[in-house]
Order: sequence, then structure tokens, then C-alpha cells
Amino acid sequence: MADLAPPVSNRDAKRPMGAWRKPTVVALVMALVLTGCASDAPQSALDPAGPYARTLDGLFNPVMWVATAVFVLVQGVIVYSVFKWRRRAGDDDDAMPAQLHGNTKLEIGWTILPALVLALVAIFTIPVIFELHAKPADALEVSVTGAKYWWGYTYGTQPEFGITQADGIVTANELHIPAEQTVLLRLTSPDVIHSFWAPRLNGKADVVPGREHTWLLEADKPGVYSGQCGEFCGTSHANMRLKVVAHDQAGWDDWVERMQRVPLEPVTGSAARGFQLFAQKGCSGCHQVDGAYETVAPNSPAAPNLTHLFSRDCFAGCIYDLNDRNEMEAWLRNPQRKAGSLMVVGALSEQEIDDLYAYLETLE
Amino acid sequence: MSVADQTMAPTSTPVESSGPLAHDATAAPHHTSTGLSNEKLGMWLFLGSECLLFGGLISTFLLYRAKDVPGMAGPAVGDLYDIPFTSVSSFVLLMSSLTMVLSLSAIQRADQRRARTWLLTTALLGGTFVAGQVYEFTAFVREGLGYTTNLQSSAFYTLTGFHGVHVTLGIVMLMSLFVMSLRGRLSSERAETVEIVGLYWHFVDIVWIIIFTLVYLIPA
Amino acid sequence: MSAESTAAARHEEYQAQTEHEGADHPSERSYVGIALILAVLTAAEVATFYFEEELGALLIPALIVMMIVKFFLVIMWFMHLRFDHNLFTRIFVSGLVLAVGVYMAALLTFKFFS
Amino acid sequence: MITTGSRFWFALAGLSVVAAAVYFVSSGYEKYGSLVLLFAAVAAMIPGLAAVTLRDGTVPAAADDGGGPSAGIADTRLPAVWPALMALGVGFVVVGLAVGGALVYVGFGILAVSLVEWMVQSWAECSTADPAVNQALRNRIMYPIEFPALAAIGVALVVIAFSRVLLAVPRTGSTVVAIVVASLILAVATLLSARPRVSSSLVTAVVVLGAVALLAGGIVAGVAGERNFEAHEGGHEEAGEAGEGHENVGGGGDEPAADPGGHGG
Amino acid sequence: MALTEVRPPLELTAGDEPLRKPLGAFTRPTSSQGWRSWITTVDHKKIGIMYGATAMAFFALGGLEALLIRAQLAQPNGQVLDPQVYNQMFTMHGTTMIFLVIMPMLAAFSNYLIPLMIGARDVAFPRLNALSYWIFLFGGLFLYSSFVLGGPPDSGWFNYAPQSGVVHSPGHGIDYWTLGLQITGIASLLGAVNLIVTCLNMRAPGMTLLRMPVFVWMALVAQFLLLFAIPVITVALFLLMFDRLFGANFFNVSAGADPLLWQHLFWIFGHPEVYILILPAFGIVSEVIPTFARKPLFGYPFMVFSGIAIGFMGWGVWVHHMFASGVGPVSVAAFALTTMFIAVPTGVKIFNWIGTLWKGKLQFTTAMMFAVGLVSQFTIGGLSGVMHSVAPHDTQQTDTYFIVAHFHYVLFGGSMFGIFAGMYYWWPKIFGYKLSERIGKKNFWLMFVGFNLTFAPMHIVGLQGMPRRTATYPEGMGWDLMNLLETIGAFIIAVSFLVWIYNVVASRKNPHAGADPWDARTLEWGTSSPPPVHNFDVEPTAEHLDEWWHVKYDEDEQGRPVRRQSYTFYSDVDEASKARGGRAPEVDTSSIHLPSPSYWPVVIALALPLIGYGLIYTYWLAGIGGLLLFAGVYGLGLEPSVDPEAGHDDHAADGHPDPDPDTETGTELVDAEVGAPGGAGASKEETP
Ligand code: HEA
Ligand code: HEA
Ligand code: HEC
Ligand code: CUA
Ligand SMILES: [Cu+2]
Repeated sequence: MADLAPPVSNRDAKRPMGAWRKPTVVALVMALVLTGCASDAPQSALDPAGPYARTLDGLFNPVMWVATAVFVLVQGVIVYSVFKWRRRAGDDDDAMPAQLHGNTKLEIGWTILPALVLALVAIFTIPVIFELHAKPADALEVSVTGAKYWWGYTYGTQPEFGITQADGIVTANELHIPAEQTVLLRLTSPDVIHSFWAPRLNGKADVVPGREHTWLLEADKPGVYSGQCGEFCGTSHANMRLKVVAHDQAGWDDWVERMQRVPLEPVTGSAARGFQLFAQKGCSGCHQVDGAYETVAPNSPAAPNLTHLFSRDCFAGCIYDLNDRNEMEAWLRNPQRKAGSLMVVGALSEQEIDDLYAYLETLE
Repeated sequence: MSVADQTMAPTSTPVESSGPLAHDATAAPHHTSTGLSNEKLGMWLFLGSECLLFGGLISTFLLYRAKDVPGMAGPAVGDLYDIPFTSVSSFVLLMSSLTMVLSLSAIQRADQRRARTWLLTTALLGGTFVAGQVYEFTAFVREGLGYTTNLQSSAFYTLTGFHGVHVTLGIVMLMSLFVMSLRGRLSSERAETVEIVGLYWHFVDIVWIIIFTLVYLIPA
Repeated sequence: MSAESTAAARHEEYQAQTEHEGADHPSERSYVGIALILAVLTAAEVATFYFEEELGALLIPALIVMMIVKFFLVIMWFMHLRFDHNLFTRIFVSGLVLAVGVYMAALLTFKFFS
Repeated sequence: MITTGSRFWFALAGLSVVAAAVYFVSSGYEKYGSLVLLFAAVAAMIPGLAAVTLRDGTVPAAADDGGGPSAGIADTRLPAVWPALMALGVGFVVVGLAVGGALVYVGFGILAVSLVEWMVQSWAECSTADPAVNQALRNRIMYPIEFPALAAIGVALVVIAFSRVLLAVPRTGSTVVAIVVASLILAVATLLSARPRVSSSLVTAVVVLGAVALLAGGIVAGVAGERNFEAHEGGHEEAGEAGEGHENVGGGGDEPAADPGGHGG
Repeated sequence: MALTEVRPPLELTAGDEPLRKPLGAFTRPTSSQGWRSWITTVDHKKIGIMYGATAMAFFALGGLEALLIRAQLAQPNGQVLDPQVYNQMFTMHGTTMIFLVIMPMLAAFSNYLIPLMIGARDVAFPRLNALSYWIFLFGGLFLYSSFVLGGPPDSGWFNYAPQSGVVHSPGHGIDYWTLGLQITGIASLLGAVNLIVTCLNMRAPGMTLLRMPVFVWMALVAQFLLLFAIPVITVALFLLMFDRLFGANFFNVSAGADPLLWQHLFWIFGHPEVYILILPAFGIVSEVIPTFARKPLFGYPFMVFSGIAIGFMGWGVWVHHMFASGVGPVSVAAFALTTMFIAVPTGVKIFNWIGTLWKGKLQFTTAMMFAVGLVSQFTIGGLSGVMHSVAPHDTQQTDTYFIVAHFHYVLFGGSMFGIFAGMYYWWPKIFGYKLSERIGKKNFWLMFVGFNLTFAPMHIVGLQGMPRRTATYPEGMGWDLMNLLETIGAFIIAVSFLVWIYNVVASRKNPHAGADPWDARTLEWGTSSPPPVHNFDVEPTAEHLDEWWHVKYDEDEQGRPVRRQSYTFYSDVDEASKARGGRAPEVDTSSIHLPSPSYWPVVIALALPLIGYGLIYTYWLAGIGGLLLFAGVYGLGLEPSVDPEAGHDDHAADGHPDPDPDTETGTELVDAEVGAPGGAGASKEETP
């Protein structure tokens, strides 16, 4: 098997049929990367939908091309060398190639050239870093809470955006913003590090407990942009998703108006029973409902404010469809269907679930 | 040669002292590429590495002491310092560095007796320092600053505790050398062992020099 | 003669060419002298504690300078770096510089010095 | 055949099993610790079995090899203080049980130490015909444990005794005591090294005297108790850590409460 | 066992047959054969092999975990693992691969090769070396014991606080993680000191620093990085451990702690760590490529200095792992800059390898294929690294599969390819026979295809917004196809790994390969395969870079190498090597002394997990562990490194097994009795 003669057995001289695979596979991959902005990827960073994300993309594309150039150059030379200078069957093994030890000019060249290329990249990169940290004056401000495993949003009083109510607007999981409007997020966390990320609007920003970070967002057009938590935060990190809903002016006004209405307390029927159950079953120990259940138990985990629950489309970290009644009933039956969820409830009868659902439905 | 001798052959030191070849195990450091002894080089490398250990602990302390924590539990460490006492401790440790180097110098002159005296003195001064630290810790705890009380206390005790453990290990090494010397196993050919333990000891001293200034004297 | 000893002899020869420092250690008197300087410096450090107001903005620089001087006195004399092979110095100083560098930088990112 | 070497290991294994059982019951059926102990037993069995299969270190086996019946009997036993020490340990335990307190543990400690020492020693005694060799065997096994243990005890004694003294005297007193003691140590050392011809018995006397003084100081200070400390704000949180029954933890009311956040900067 | 039983002691009169083992089980071990020799060995070669074998075993484990990960992610809403288990899998996968596979694998190569390559008989501290290995092994086993003792850690390999705190991770998994890494860290630190001293102090005469093989250089730089990086993670681990075990506040946000402290400490360690993982692999290919290109390495000094430069610069870039963590624009800008420019020295390496290929006569052995594979695949990973350094856009990339793609390209396409190249290359040196080239090529191509199929699509899904560390993903995100491909690729890698195992097993019957089967360049090829215990019968001297090549080859007028008619090996070699012009040296090897085997390293290493379990469960166990630790350290210290009682049977001249020490008439007691430094063994030679 192993030849004793120097140095390699003849078998190796055969062309490995796979040698072509390298360039083809790689080219294929590159092609796929470049066409990755296919529209069936709703959360793609390659498909920016706002000025910030576009700035990032605008930075990425040229760098991508630089990398592609280096890639083609390096792989090209490797492949060329591999074919050009491979030892062939019947070669005289004692004939040695020229023993080149090096070439200082070349060395200097290939030290300086990449350095220049990188300097160029740096020149375009550095200003953007500061640009993205600038704080525009006329932004809509939203306080964002990343908690296990959901997102909470509080809009302070901002008359210029129609928010006049004293304690502002509180909602969860779906972030509503006006399109073509800069939004300044203030990010905090009550438990561990999360990361707010809506790729089509901007990169991600870590939400660090004990700190308040700011981050900017802007959407070109009305629409729904999906995102999710970007930092590992425990069992259900994968289920800590979010949506950004950008409205046109009219839509925004409607939304703001609706969110500032305090829901009425149901007085009859199933919903009224649900209203009672909401306290009896301990829901109000964790969840706030404006005008009805305002204070939560001191040891409660952070839980979404449910005042306008049914103004949303998704719930529990945006992994369930709120328009699907079964999903909500399943949730009330067993919140642990979302693994690691911090919502703990005692067993509820089907009747109680119906009643609670009836009550929750009034919260819009 | 009896078995007893063999099991206690001249390399008896807690410091790793195996040479690569038999003749290196005891020989002067002349068979190495740099002419330096393996053990000493090893100790210096270790000390270089320790710089990053203590650097990390000191930075942690500095960061957390400077931090404004609204409603912090317990007192701030700075309010409890007994600077005169700590100054004495620092002085004790400094002097132990002197006695350490005197011991080395004695053993290099094959002056066993003095070497032994200074070794024991160094160990005793080290013991005094550690006792002072135990006293300080106890006093702080009595004054309301436990290990878990606040950010600063955790960082403080961890940093100075790490240093104290280093001192204690140093004392144990010194005592081992002392015992070896009593049993006549610390010939001047083994002066290097004393030197290496000494390096460790001085390092612990310079760490304290830094701690004394950065942790105790510079106000938060 | 065994191969071992010829190799050793070659070693010896090779060693002779490489420079070898060391051996000349300072006298005990100079050790005591250094210790005295150290003690005086420590006293001066402690004194700053009682003259905090008077020193004002000078306090911290003064303390740091004294600390550095003490530090270097110990490593140079007691640890013999001054007299020993400079490989030791290089190794230790690289650890030291690295530690100071990375941790200062890390503290900077926390805006520690501002 | 059970060889001499293996006995030690088997005994260790047996002890681990017993310890595991005791622990399992006494800890309220905590399984992990017990598991680890069982693991230790298995670990001890391995070298034991190895010693058996290799017929390692067995006198009779060696004698077999050597052929010929061995004549003459010499006493190879080493002098032993262990039985006496064990008696002392038992005494401590009894007294400790009677008066309560930490004495029981001291007694058990002494018992354990002398048991192990005795075990190893009697094992070593049977190993060869030469007491010197046997002594060497004992040392080979016990030195690595005795050296650090003794050093640790020594350091602990110095540190504990001296820190008791520091805790007992008033605040400025501690500083003074510390500087006096350090200066004394330095002075004596300087004297000793300046006078090379002092008799070794004098040196021993000085050292013993110092040790006795230190221990006495430690005991006196320990009995006298600590001075009063003023607890600063928030001290109550640490009540658990403050240790057993120090009634003299001060009230701490008169210290102006540091303003929250005022520590920073 | 009766403690008081008095046995008639045996009298021993002069001339009687001596007792063989007065110390019983405590006899200083002497065997160089059988399992005991492995437990007690201090031979750097055996230790290297043990490191390698252990690391490959852990690779199988880490790979299995990866396969589970991939199985779960093959399709949206995967049901293979529940989220908790998934988190444990990727945590253990990352931790295993980095700390228990690549680091020890490179320790294996460094251990085995450095002494051979610099012409030394062993490392500077052979017993410390054994200690490092055992500590590493027990550290790894300790970490893995968490699987049966309450569940492994689940907070990721960088284990960010406060998720790793006791509030959010109340189980013991994280404790196993901190303590386990603490233990393996001790091993790395000891190893670093040892190997650095070896490189600096143990070089053969004439082996100046700039004549050291590039592998030795890169390993040296990596060991320096370890030396300075380990204490940093040690600090981090201690702080976390004290938080968890003793209620300290380092990462307790409610007490005002800043979670970014952990990130800084971790990544100050973490980034040098990634160069620790790659530099030795760079060293390996720097040996493999010249051998099979039949040319010297292009630009040797530049290779060395770029390696050193990488080592230095590696300390100044750690914040690039925290671009999204809110450190502020100034820090981000500064570290983005430093990160970009680290590509420069790495580029120098890539270009010099290509320069070595250029106009060579390339022989595509499996080793060479893996080496060239590294040059090409690592470049891809490096380029995505440069894309990360564009900090603003990194906020899109970080914590996505784009990063996962990057680091698998550098770690697998870099380090692992390098390790495989090294294994195929040095196998004949280590075991005396080559691995089958035919199977090896299948191994390579399967791995190459599987690797790219697994990790290339991750670039795409990453940019399409798929975050990493997510146990599941919904349908309709556009990630389905790529994930399926990745999973298929992972299983192809698994097949290639099985092919490798098959190769190892099947090749054992291969004929002896000779001392220098590849006609290679560095000193280790000048001694027999496998090398004798003492490595070289005659200690080499180095007059050139690539000394062994210059021993074999002269130069003709055009500067082309011409093979000499005959040359001398450094030890007794086999017929095959003799047939190629080699001669064996004529020396008496009986005078070469090496440190004797010892039990103590294992004892010390055993103490550490005991302390670990003790800290987790009951403190008294930690006390016992501590006592054992001290006893071990003292035992090792009190024991002379060269057993004065030992005959020199532990390294018979020809490296062949000695007669079983048990059947040899012993010498110990004779020495003891007669009191003379004599006896059968000692009379051969005593310490000078
Ligand atoms: C072997 C390990 C290894 C190596 C060598 C590298 C090398 C590099 N890495 Fe990588 N990295 C990791 C392992 C490694 N990395 C790991 C494990 C992580 C993730 C940790 C985690 O989060 O779990 C990571 C993450 C990581 C990040 C953080 C991403 C994030 O989480 O947001 C960044 C950011 O800048 C980065 C950058 C780089 C750069 C610039 C290099 C450079 O050194 C690369 C240089 C090489 C080249 C560029 C190619 C060759 C050069 C040329 C051909 C010259 C010409 C080139 C140009 C002009 C561009 N790496
Ligand atoms: C050297 C490092 C290294 C290596 C070699 C690998 C190898 C592989 N990695 Fe790993 N990976 C990391 C380092 C590495 N990884 C790190 C650091 C992380 C980050 C962890 C974190 O986020 O904390 C990570 C994370 C990571 C993830 C992301 C998980 C997540 O974020 O949710 C994925 C997903 O696909 C993955 C996949 C793989 C695969 C398929 C392989 C394959 O190449 C594996 C190939 C090997 C095998 C397939 C072995 C086959 C074994 C057998 C066939 C069994 C034989 C058994 C016997 C003989 C007994 N890895
Ligand atoms: C122990 C605290 C706790 C209690 C009690 C509790 N919840 Fe929750 N609830 C939570 C948390 C935490 C979440 C967020 C879970 C997630 O997304 O992971 C949540 C989420 C929800 C949501 C989804 C909100 C959204 O917008 O995503 C609804 C609806 C809800 N809870 C209803 C109830 C009802 C009805 C009850 C009483 C039967 C109840 N909860 C009791 C903690 C609690
Ligand atoms: Cu929140 Cu991940
Ligand atoms: Cu990095």
C-alpha cells in the first residue's frame, strides 16, 4: 500500500475527478449569496426597506465585491497552481523545481496592497458608525422592553404624534410606527440580554439589563416587517419574535386614537365572568389592563399589558396568530406550549377559558 | 545510599524541577539554548501570566467602585478603610521582600544559617500580613460589609482575597524551603530554588504595591 | 565517550558564543538601601492620605508615580531584572504591558476615565 | 491472594463505601455526593485489583520467589505514638460530647489523623525486614500529605492567633500592635543574623518563646472577644455572615448614612 | 486487614534474593509497555498521542451534538429536540469543539513535534507535561459528567451574563461549565509555560530562533497567547463562579452590575483564543506544503513575523464581538479599524503559501490536499471575517448564521483541515506506517464537499435573517431549502469522519513507511519512525533552516538540490531508509537519561474534579480534593524527576520493549541494603 519509494504513490498522480467541484461549488455559493434577496425571505437583511437598513446594505455591497475580488483572485491562483504545477505521472522525481526562498518586493507588495484596500473600506465605514449613532431631534420616541420572551413598547406623551394621553400608549410584540418617520427606540430589559432586530429596517441593538441603549428605525413604506430577538436569552429565545407595523398617516392616526381609548368594563354575560376570572385566576397579578387592573403583584415577571390585546395580530412573542381563536385557547390551556414561557396559570376549565377569551376580546 | 535518601533526593522542592535530561535535573543552567535555567524562565512566564489575572481583578474592582449605584446596600468600601493599619501591612510586605532577598543572598554565599533565619523571617512577616488581612476582613464584616453586600464588596474581597491566597501559598513554599534547609537539603547549588520562590514572593509584593495605591489610597 | 557527552560538549561550545549575563548580584547593603527607599516612598504615599486637600489635582499623579517607582525598584533590584538576562524582562514586561493595555482599553469603553 | 499493597487500597475502598452509606443516610438521601464517594471506592478498587493481579509489593510473594524458607525474626516495627494519640482523640470526643462545642470535631480530627497514620505505618512495618526501608516507605506515602498539612496548620495558627489579637485591641491599637510585632520579628532576625555565633538552643528558645507568646496572646484575645465595631448602614443584611453570636456588633446609628449614589465617582 | 497483626518479617542476609517491590503499589512505575506505561508516562510523544486520541474522541462527541443540531434544524418547526436540549447541544458542541477538540489537538501536535523539530530529547518539564494532559482529560470528563448529573450547560459557549447567573440558569450545568473550563485552563497554562520554555531553551545546538520550523514558531506564538489569555478567562470564570456559588454581585444587575463586564473579559480572552486555534494549523500547512511542493517555504521570515504580528494584533480587536452590545461609537470605530487590519498579516500568509505552490512540483497526497484545502477554505472564512469588521453592517450579521458560517469556515476549513493535514502527514512518523492514501482521498473529498454543503448556505440564510442559537424557525422565512442542504452536508461530513476512522483501522496493516517517507525537510524525519524514547541517538545540530533537507541534499551549480549518496540519520533506522542512502549513527544510547514515569500527575489531576464536585455539592469533598491536590503536588515535588533506583530499562536503546521489569531481578533493595550507588541498573551510569 504505502510506497517506500519517494515520495508519493503513483495513484496520486491521477487527476481526482473532483477537482472541478471546488470552483463550481464555490461559484454556485457566491451566486446564491448574491441572489439571496429573493422576495420569499421576509426577514432578509439583503432586502432593506428603510434608510438605515439601506445605508448598511450600501456599505455591505461594495465590501462584498471587494471580498469577491479577493476570493476570485486567491482561489483562481490556487486552482491555476494546482493544475499547472501538479506532479504528473512519469515525472522524474529527482528533478527538483527551482528552490525559491522568497522575494522581498513581492512581500512588501502583498502587504501594502491589502492594507490599502482595507484603508479604503475603513474610510467608508467609520463615518457610518457615527452617522448611525446620531440622535435626530424630531424622532418619535418609543421605550422598548425586551423580556423573556416578548417585547413591550411604551410611547410617552408626544403631542406632535398625536399621543396626548398622560401615560402614553402601552402595547406588546407589535411595534407600530408611522412610515417615513425616524423612530428613536430606548431599549431596556428587566432580566437578561436580548437584541432588538428588524432586519429590513436596521441592524440589531442589544437590550442590556441595567443599561438604556438607543436605536433608530425608519420604514420607507407602510407595511409589516418581521424581526426577532437576536441575542440568546434562554429556552425560548427562538420564540421571541416581533413585528414592526408601519402606517401611513391616516393609519397611524387611527391606531393612536384607538390605543388611547380605555376599554369598557364588560357588565354582562361571558365577558363579565371573564372579567372576574381575570382577577380570580391571578391574571391580574401579572397583566395590567388600563382602567381595570392597574397594579401587578410585586414578584410578577414582566408580562405584556393586555389593555389593547386585540388590536394586535400576533401574541406571545409573535409566534401565535391572534386571529385564530384556537391558538389563544391553547395558550390559556397551557402557556408552556411555548417552552420556557414565564406565564404560569392554574388549570382552567373550558368554560373559564371561553369566559376569559370573551373578556380578552373586549380589550381592543 | 539508603532508600530513605533516594526518595528524598536533592530535587525535593515543591517547585517543578525536573530537567529534561538527567544531568539537567541538578546541574547549573548551562545546558539550555539561552543559558537560562528552565525553572526560572518558567517562573517568569508564569508571573507574566499572573499580570493579566490581577489586572482583571483590579480593573473589575475599579470599575465597580466607580459605579454609581442608586440606593446601594451597605457601606462603600472606601468608608471602612483603616489606612494607617493597611499602611503597616504594606510596610510589612515590603520588608518581607527585603528579608527574602537577604535570604537568597545568604544561600548564594552558602550561608545556610542566615538563609534559614531570613526564610523564617519572611514567612513570619507574610503571616503577619495575612493575619492583618483576616483582621481587616473581619472588621469590615462586623461593620456591615459582607461579601455579598454590594458590588464593591464582592469585588474588594475577591481581589484582596486572591492576593491573600497568593501570599499564603508563598508562605507555604517558604516554610517548605525552611524545612528543607533544616534537614540540610538546601545546599547553595539549590539557591536557584530559593530565587524562584523569591521571585514569586516579590511578585506578590508588587501586586500589593499596586493594590495599595489603586484600591486604598486613590479615593473613589 | 558517549554521544551524549560529545553533544554536551558541542552545547558548551555553542553556549560560549552566546552571551551570558547574570551572576553579579548587588550587595546586601544595596538591598537594604532599596528597602529604605521603598519604606520612605510608602511613608510618602501614606502622607498623601493626610494631605489630600493640599495636594488637590496632584494627588492621583503623585500616587501613581510613587507606585510605579516602587514597582520598578522591586522588580529591578529584588527580582534582579536589572542584572539578569533581558529575556526575563521582556517576558514579564510583555505580560505587564498587555495587561495594562487591554484593561485600560476595556475600562475606556466603559467611559471609566471620563 | 491479597497482597500487602492491595490491602491499603481495599481498605480505602471499604472506607469509601462505608462513608458513602453514612453520607447517603445522614444527608437525607442526597445521591450525588454518595455517587461520588462510591466512585472513589471504585477508583480505589482499581489499583487494589491491579496490585493483586500484579502481585505487587507482597512480602510473601517475594519470599516465594526467593525460594528458601527465611530464617530468623527481627522486629521491624517503628516506634508509634498513634495509639496514645488516638486515646487523646477519644478523650477529646468524650469531653466534647459532655460540654458541647467544637471539641468533638477536634477529637474526631485527631482520631482520623492518627488512624490513617497508624494504618499506613503498620502497613509499612510489614513491608520489609529493614526498619530504615520501612521508614522510607512510610515517609514516601505520608510526607506529601504531612508536609502541606503541617505547613497549613502552622500558617493557620499564626494567622488566627494574631488576627484575634488585632481584633481584640482598639482600632489604633491594632496598628500599633502590628507595627510592633513586625518590628520585633525584623529586629530579632537582624540580631540573629548579625551574631552568627549565638547558640542554637538560644535561637530555639527565642522561637519557642515567640510561638508561645503568640498562642497565648491569641487565646487571651479570643477569650476576651472582639472590640466593638460600628456597623455601617445595611449591616443587618449580613447578619448571617457576621458569624456565630457576636453580641458586640455595634448599633451603628451614629454614622451618617452615606447618601445613595454618593460612593461613585 | 488487621492493623495489629504481627507478621514475621523476613530477614535478608547478604546474597539473598532481594525483595522486588518493597513499596508495593507505591513503587515508582517503570514500565514502558502496557497500560500502566500510558498512565504514568512522561514521554512527550506518548502524551502527544494521548492528547490526540482524546481530542478525536471528543470530536466524535461534539460532532454527534452537531448532527443533533442539524437534525433539529433540517426542517422548520423541527421536533427532534426540545428547546432546552437544543440549547444544551449547541453549548456543549461549541465548548467541546473549541476547548476539548482543537485546543488539545494542537497541544497534541505541539507536544509530539516541538521537541523533535528542535532536536530536543523531551520538553523542558516532562512531568509537568503529563500533568497537563491528565488535568485536561479530567477537566473534559468533569464537564461531560454534567450529562448524567443533572444536565449540561445551556447558555452558549460564551455564556453571557446574566443569562448564565444562578437566577436564570438555576441548574448545575453552568457550574460544570465554569469549573470544567477552569480545570482545562490550568492544563493549558501549564502546557504553555512548558512549551515556551521548551522552544526557548531546549533547542539543539545551532537551532537559532530563525532556524526553527514555522510550525514551531506558530505553536510558540499560540502558546504565548495562551499564557496571557488563560488568566483573563480565569478571572471571568472566577467571578461567575463566585456569583453562582457564594452570592457575589459581579453580574447581579439589580445590585448595579454591568453585564458588559463579562463580555469584555470573555472576549479579551476569546479573540486571542481564536488565533490560538488557528496559528498551529497555519504552522502545520507551512510544513506540509513545502514538502509536497518540493520547494522551501516561500518567505520564511515573513511567515514568522506575520505570525507574530497576528499574535500581537489579536489582542486589540476583541470588541468586534460586541459591535451590537452598545459600547458606543468611538469604541466601535476603533475596534472596527484594528479588526480590518488584522487581515493584512493573514493575507501575507495566504500569499506566501501560494508562493510556495508556485512553480513547485506539487504532489497531491491526502495531507497536501487538506493543506491546500485550508488555504482556499480559510480564505473564505477570513473574508467573511472582514465583512464582520464593517461594524455598521455587523449589526445585521451578528448572531446570525452568517457568523456561524464565518467561524466554521475558519475553524473547520482552517483548524480542522490543518489538523487532518497534520494527521495524514505525521502519521507515518508517529506510528511507523502511512494511512491509506486511497481511502484518505475519499476522506478528503467527502469532507470537502460535505463541509461546503453544510456551511456555505449558512452565509445565505444568515443574511436572510436567520438568527443563530434558535431551536426552531417557522415556515415561510425562505430558509427551508438551505437548512435542508446544510443538514445533508453535515451527514456527509459524518460519513467522511467514519471513513477516516475506517482508514485508521484499516491502515494498521500497512508496511513500515521508513523514517522519511515524504522526503521531508525538518529534523523529526531524520530519526526513526516511530522515534526512540529519547528521540535522537545523536543530538542533531542545526546549521540551516530545514536542516534535515540540507543533510540529504547538496546543491548543484544552478542551486538545484542534488541528493547526496549517503547521509546519517539521527537514530537507528530501518532497512527501507537505509536503502535510500541513510546510515544509522553508531552510538551507545544507554547513557541517555530521561525522567522516570510517575503516578503523581494522575493523582493531582484526579484531585481537581473532586474539588469541582465538592464546590457544587458538598464542601467537605472539596476539602478532600484540596488535600489530595496538595499531597500530589508535594509528592511530585519530593519525588526526584529521574528515579535514582530505576534501571535504564525504561528507554532501551532501540526503542524496543524492555524485558518485563517484573521478571527482571530487581535492584532497589540491593541498593538500599548495600548502600552503594550501584546495582544492576545504576552501575550503567549514574548522574554525572
Ligand atoms: C480560527 C478561528 C478564527 C479566525 C482565524 C478568525 C479570523 C477573523 N475573524 Fe472571526 N470569529 C471566530 C473565529 C475566528 N475568526 C469565531 C469562533 C467567532 C464567533 C464567536 C461567536 O460569536 O460564537 C468569530 C467572530 C468574528 C466576529 C464577530 C462577529 C459577530 O459576532 O458579530 C468578527 C468581527 O469582526 C470576526 C472577524 C474576524 C476577522 C477580521 C478575522 C481575520 O483574522 C481574518 C483574516 C483573513 C483573511 C481576510 C483572508 C486572507 C487574506 C487575504 C487573502 C488578504 C487580502 C484580503 C483583503 C484585502 C480583505 N470574527
Ligand atoms: C472547531 C470547531 C467546530 C467544529 C469542527 C464544528 C463542526 C460542526 N458544527 Fe459547529 N459550532 C462551533 C464550532 C465548531 N463546529 C461553535 C464554537 C459554535 C457556537 C456555539 C454557540 O453558539 O455557543 C458552533 C455552532 C454550530 C451551529 C449553530 C447552532 C446554533 O447557533 O443554534 C451549527 C448548526 O448547524 C453547527 C454545526 C456544525 C456541524 C454540522 C459541524 C460538523 O462539521 C461536525 C462534523 C463532525 C461529525 C459529524 C462527527 C461525526 C461523528 C460520528 C459519525 C460519530 C462517530 C462515533 C463514534 C466513532 C463513536 N455548529
Ligand atoms: C406569572 C405571571 C402571569 C400570570 C399569572 C398570567 N400571565 Fe399571561 N403572560 C405572562 C407572561 C410573562 C407573558 C409573555 C409570555 C411570552 O410571550 O413568552 C404572558 C402573555 C400573555 C398573553 C399574550 C400577550 C401578548 O400580547 O403577547 C395573554 C393573552 C395572556 N398572557 C393572558 C393571561 C391570562 C388570561 C391569564 C390568567 C388566566 C394570565 N395571562 C396569567 C405572565 C403571566
Ligand atoms: Cu430574547 Cu433572545
Ligand atoms: Cu474575534
